[in-house]
Amino acid sequence: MQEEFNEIFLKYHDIISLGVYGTAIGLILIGLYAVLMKKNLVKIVIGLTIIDAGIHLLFIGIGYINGGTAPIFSPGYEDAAKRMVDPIPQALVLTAIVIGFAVTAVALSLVIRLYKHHHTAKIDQIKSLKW
Amino acid sequence: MNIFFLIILIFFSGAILSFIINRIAPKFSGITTFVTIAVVSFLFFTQVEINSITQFSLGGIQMQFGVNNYTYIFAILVLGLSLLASLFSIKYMQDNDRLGYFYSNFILSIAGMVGIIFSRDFISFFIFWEIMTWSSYLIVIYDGARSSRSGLKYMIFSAIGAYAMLTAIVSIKGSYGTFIISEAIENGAFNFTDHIYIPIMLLVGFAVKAALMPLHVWAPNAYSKSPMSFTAIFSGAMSKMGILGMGLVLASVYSHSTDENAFNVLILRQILGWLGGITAVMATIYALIQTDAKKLLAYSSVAQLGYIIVGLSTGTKLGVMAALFLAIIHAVFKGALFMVAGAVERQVGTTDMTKISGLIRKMPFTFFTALVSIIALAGIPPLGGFVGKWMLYEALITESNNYFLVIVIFFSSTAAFMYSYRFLFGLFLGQEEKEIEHVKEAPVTMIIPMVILALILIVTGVYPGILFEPIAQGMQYLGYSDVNWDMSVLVNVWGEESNMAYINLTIGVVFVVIFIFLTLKNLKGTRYVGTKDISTSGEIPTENENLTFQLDFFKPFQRAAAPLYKRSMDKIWNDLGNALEAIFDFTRRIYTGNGQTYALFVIIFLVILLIFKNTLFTN
Amino acid sequence: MINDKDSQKIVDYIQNFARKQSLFVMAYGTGCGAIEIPATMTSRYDAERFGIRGAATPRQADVLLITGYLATKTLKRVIRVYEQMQEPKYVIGFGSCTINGGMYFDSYNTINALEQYIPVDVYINGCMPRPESVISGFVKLQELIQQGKADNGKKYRENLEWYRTNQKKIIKNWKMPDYNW
Amino acid sequence: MVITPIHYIVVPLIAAFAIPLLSKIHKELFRIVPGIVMFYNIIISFVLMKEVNEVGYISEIIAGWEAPWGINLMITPFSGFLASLISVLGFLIWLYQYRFKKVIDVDEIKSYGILQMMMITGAIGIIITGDIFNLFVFMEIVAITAVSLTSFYRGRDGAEAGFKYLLIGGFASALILLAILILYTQVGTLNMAEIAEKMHTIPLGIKSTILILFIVGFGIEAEMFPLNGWAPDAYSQAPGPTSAAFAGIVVKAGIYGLIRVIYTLFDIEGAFDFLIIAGLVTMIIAEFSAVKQKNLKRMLAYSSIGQMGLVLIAFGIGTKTAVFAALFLMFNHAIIKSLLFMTGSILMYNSKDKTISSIHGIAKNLPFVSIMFAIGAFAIVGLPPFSGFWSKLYVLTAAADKEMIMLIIAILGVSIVEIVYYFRVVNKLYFATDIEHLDIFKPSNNSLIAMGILTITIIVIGFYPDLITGYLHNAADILLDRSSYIDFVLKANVPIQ
Amino acid sequence: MEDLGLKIFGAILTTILGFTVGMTYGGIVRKLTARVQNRYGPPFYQNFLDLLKLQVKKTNIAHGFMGHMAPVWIIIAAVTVLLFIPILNGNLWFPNMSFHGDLIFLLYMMVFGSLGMALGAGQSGNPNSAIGVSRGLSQMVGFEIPFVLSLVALMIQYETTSVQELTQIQHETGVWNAISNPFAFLAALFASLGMFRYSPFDIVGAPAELASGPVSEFGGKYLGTMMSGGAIFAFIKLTLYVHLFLGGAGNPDNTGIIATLLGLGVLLIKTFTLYMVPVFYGWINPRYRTEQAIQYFWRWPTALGIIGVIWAVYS
Repeated sequence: MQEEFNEIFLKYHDIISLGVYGTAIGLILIGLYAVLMKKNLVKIVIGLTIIDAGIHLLFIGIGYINGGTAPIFSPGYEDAAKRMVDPIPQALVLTAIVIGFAVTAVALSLVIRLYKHHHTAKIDQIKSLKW
Repeated sequence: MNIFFLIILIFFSGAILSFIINRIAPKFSGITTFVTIAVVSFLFFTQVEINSITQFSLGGIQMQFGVNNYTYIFAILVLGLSLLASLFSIKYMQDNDRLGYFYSNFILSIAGMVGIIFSRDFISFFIFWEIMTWSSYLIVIYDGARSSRSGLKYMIFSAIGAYAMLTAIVSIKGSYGTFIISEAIENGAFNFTDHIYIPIMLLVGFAVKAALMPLHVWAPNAYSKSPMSFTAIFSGAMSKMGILGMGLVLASVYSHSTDENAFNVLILRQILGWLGGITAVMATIYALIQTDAKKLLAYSSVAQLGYIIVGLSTGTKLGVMAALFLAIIHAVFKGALFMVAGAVERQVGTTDMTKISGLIRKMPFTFFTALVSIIALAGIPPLGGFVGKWMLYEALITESNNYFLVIVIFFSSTAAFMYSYRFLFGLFLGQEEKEIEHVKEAPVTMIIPMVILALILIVTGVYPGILFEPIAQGMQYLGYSDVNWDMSVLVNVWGEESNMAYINLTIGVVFVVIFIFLTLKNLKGTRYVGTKDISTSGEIPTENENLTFQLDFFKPFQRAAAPLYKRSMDKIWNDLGNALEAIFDFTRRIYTGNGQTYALFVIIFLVILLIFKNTLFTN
Repeated sequence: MINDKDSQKIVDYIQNFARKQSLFVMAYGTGCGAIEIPATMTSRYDAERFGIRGAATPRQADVLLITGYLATKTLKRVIRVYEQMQEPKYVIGFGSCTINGGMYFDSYNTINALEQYIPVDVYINGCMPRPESVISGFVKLQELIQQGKADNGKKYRENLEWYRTNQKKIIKNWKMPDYNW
Repeated sequence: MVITPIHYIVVPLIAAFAIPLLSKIHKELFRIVPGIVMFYNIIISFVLMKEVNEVGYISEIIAGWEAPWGINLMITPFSGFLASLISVLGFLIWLYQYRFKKVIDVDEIKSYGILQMMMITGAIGIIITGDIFNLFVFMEIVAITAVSLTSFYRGRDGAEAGFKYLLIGGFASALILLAILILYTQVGTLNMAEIAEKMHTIPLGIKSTILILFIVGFGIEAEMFPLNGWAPDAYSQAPGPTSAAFAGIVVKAGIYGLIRVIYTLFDIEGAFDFLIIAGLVTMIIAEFSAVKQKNLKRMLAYSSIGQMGLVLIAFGIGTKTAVFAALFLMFNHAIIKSLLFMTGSILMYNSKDKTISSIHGIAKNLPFVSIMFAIGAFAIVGLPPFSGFWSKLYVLTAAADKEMIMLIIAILGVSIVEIVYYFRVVNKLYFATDIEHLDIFKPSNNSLIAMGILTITIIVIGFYPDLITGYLHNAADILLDRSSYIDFVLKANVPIQ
Repeated sequence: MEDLGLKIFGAILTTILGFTVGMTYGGIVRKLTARVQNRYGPPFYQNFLDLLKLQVKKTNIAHGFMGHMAPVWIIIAAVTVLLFIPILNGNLWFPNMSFHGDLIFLLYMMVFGSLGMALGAGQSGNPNSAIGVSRGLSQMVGFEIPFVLSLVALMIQYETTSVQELTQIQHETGVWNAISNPFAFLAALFASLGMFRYSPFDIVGAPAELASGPVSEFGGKYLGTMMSGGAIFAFIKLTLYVHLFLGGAGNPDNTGIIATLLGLGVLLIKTFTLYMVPVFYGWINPRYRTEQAIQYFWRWPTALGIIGVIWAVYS
């Protein structure tokens, strides 16, 4: 896995900073940890949100060009076509954020309902459906 | 319209019709069935030309319909028996509910059998095979609580067989490029050299229906739990579909036997023969400890099928002929016997031999049928059963040199006397208990088919040549070229001739002379007494005293043959089933119910794939 | 020809000879007399040389041998056995008890005279009769058979009502099946 | 009005917004309008299917941007087939749930029909889109609506199943998003045709990583083992019509994603073998697990997973016959499993403790439902003359052509297991007992009609499979022709013949 | 068939011969038994007297149709089987209906009579009869195994299934099968113990235990008819054994009166000798239980039979 990321890095090494990727991947891993290890439903939902956030950050990072501008042709930015930030990832992220919001909303509503019925928020105690 | 499609159409519309008619007038459901089968029989025997082929395509698969001399034998068997059974069924099923369910499945199962008979490609063969299977399954579970488990067992074993068959069929398509049976044989699908598993898988498939040894455990229950009018067909005709297939496959395997595969063929022959023999023995010894007449007959069916398979396994002229002859005779007498059991069940309410006895005076015609059929079953001259057994022994001794198998078969057939007698004694002889006082003879529509079958047995016994004719022709189709039997003269490999008509004539003359003489003599001064009038050391039996010896009838034999009873196949299969269930129970525990675990699965799966991606995926 | 009187005689003679020479005995060991039967049958006295042989069931038996006193309960069984036998059938009363009750003449539960209940052909008296007497009784029976005088089954059938009345006096709860001869 | 693929998406969306307004006119419109939309979908589907069968591909450009730059909607015979299947099923499911007491009684806010409609729209969207990110969006629509429908009943189990679905579904969306992200960095486009064209430029390592991410992402929706933990819960807890929709529609969309990715986007060797193995494992474990289930719907869910395994196997074999067989299987699975869920749900509503054993002999009270369930069971285990037999036969034939004898034996062995648990249920249905089933929940007539249509389809196709085999053969051929897809979108919009 | 008349005459002659010899042997055995027990014993013709007496019984009872049929059935079976057995090898006066492959036929036909008896016994409703039948059938399964094994051995050895031919071969080679295949002979001999149902294998009739087993309810004419059938069967079994193992009797080349009588003499001597085997065995043995009897046959006799078959294959 490292090699591929290295290649990505090489391609974009001049325009992005390691920090963005580091943060993004860090976020994803933190989110994964929360989802897989934490027992509390709310924490799991938070973990999912963090994963989403990490991926969104990664998206933004990929689209970003060092010193890039918005892809808008306005006076003073005639060279925008050359050094503009790729707009598509941003558009995608926007969509993804909306979706993520919806998912979180539904998830939290379910958490509430689960808590109401089970009187607990521990995921390993909510196992009435199994096998 | 093509005659074959017409027949199928009639069958299916008959099935639907009988279902609908049951909603309107339940009485006519059975008559509809009878008429349907009668019409089809009429069409089949008048309109179908032997060796004509109809080609068509369904679902992109080439299919062929047609009847040849070999399948014609089975057509006679199936249609004849089902006609009689459906006639029998009208009164037998009269008082039951859900008749529409019963009769539509009844017709469908016969449609399946007839379809099998005229299918000349594997796919339509398989389709009809499965139609036959599930419709018969539905009839087995017709009785609800009592038969549910047997039905499931039947279906599972049928599925094992059917899928083994399907494996072979698609392998033939894959390896030899055709679904047409004759082409497959030509292309060498049954050469037994390259794809040995193809004929073996097919044989396994057929063996299930023919209730061969390790796969027979469904049969006793399924036979005894379904309504008797159907069991007559079930055991009489449907099991013969397995024989049909086995005969076809074995004949092709044997005829392609060369030096290369000689050893394989020899092994196959021995294994099949011994399996048949062991089936016969085990089924027989289990038959004779049964107390339910239906179950006894069911085990007996399995045993008889064992003989037939032994005959087929020899692959010799006489052996195959014996098998086919026995197949027909078995269909007739077992059909008759199950009808007898059905008649008794209907008139008395039970077939438990510990509860009833002494029906001979109440149901004389039924007894007559039972007696004739039992004589045929036991293989006692002069009825047809003997001719078949005689050929079988001759084949084993003279042609296939399988001497010890003879002993096994003979043991089984001697022990068959025991359960034959048990059946007759249990139902018809012995004390006339008070419970059966009200019992009357079965209605005439039940008597007619039974008596017809009994008469067929007598006729075929005296003139087995009637059956040799079609069988010889059928065997020519299978590749036994010089089968040309005269009426009733049998020849074995040692060149010895036996004239069955001669034997039977002698027996007949002796019979008539002595019978007339002694009957006249003995009748004089004879007083007929009731069954309570027996010498019981001067004691007078009270009304409630049970003087009939019914329980543990063959206890001494059971003790003597205890090792044979120790480990039954049922138990082995049960153990296997339990082991499988444990596995099933284990697998479902993978789904722990914890959402987090599932999430973990996803991540682990992802990681594993990423680790092994280079071995998994290449450009 | 067979209706011819002379030839009938010959036929009768032969038949009676066979009957006489082949006596299947249903030994009803009612009383103490039963002990004498084995002695009669075995090597020392060897009744088989007269064609006398035990029969297992009344159906096969020719001779009903009542050995000794007959309790009222047993009478029922004896009657049934007797009625189940095939004609011609003979009865031998064995020992004094069958004749007049013997030492049990005043017992409340034995019958005194067997003749009252089933027809008896030959009595062998004594208490107990020795095997010699038994054999001589059988020889007497054989003589009767040869003369054609011993067919008491017919007598029983004809006088059934009389016998029944006597029997019913002893057997209070009469539950015997009716034999429709 | 010319019917174009965009109607699939626009009409339901408009309807979804319009329904609350329309319902001011009459309350019943809440329930009727989705039906009308669904029916309109059928019309679209059949028109398009007929057209696409002749021309090969139909592409619609949205918002005037040409294909590589804008979003295009692609109808191939494969997707056309699936779209019509989903439309028809969607309509039948609507017909089934219209007046379905168990839904109406709960449905205070009357959102059920709309959610159902949106789920179906999302599924169709997945199938007809030509843009990979668009596909992701539709998938999320499906996921959210599906979760809502799963937890439709306010009980604790519904919520639990919904949460599990959401959790795993969240993973799916994250992984697919990640895959799209990496893909985008490599080829710089989101159009599937263009991605496919440029696929050979990506280094193998990255390519397989992307593929794995896609496989896991779509595999979750396609119920691949071990990603299918959510499925049994969701299936068993969702309302009856939704279960049917899951089996018939949602899963199909997941499979479509997987197949489109593997067959069209990627040109990787070994993916096919992977599909066979994954399918086999999925099938075996699911069918094994199904045997000892007590809840009928849960059993059907496992069975559904098993069937999906078989579909994956068929796609994995990868020959023309196999793909054709896979399509046929999907068709059969959609109609048969929907029928089974429809009938099974009714049976389960009648079971007091939600177990199979408590519906002994219910055939007496529910004759039609029982017989339809039996026919469905017969069909799904592949008994002729029902349609299930043919698909199984074609799969086996495809396997036999490659001489994969062990695979054949495995498939058939598992089929025996299938027979065991299905026939156990059929036995129970026709089990004569004295138990009186009081308070029977009987399906309304429209439900019966919906189920009857499916049953008749099963029988008719069983007797005469040629009705659809021609179209499916064509679809299979074109699905396998990867380059024509690329050429059609990118070069001249010339339909290939 | 120009010799049809001769055949019918021969058939009647055969029947009379079989009946007479069977009955006489029975009588002789009774006499001998008596002598062994130090008794005087009945005359050797006692059996005839018994039979005559039974036949002239004035009343007979039957328990129904099967009870009526049973003795008839036995006689029919006996006569039929007798007709298919070569009494004297190739003799005109005893024209057997023997045909090729009749060994199997005989095996089955011999059971025919038993079945008839069993049915008659069954209808009588006497539990003793049923128990007797049960025992008889069980025992039959026991002794048939060694018996059939020995027959199979013979069939393999000479590649024929015809009794006539087996006799002829022995006649030509001059070597009895008892010598050429002693194991098969021994097996058959052991089987014969069960076949003749003398003690210790008299479990069917079992005097003093089951009344008289299957015949409990038969008397008079019926019993008589059964007795004659049994006598013929005894003769049948003996003759069959003699022809199969002991070289048979009669000279096919010489069918004159004297040769015929001589042949008959030989036959009688051989059969009587053979008959003494089960009788002797019975004198010194008490009765077995049924399962003991069955197991008896399944042990050594069966082993001998198997050795006999192997011997036949490899000799």
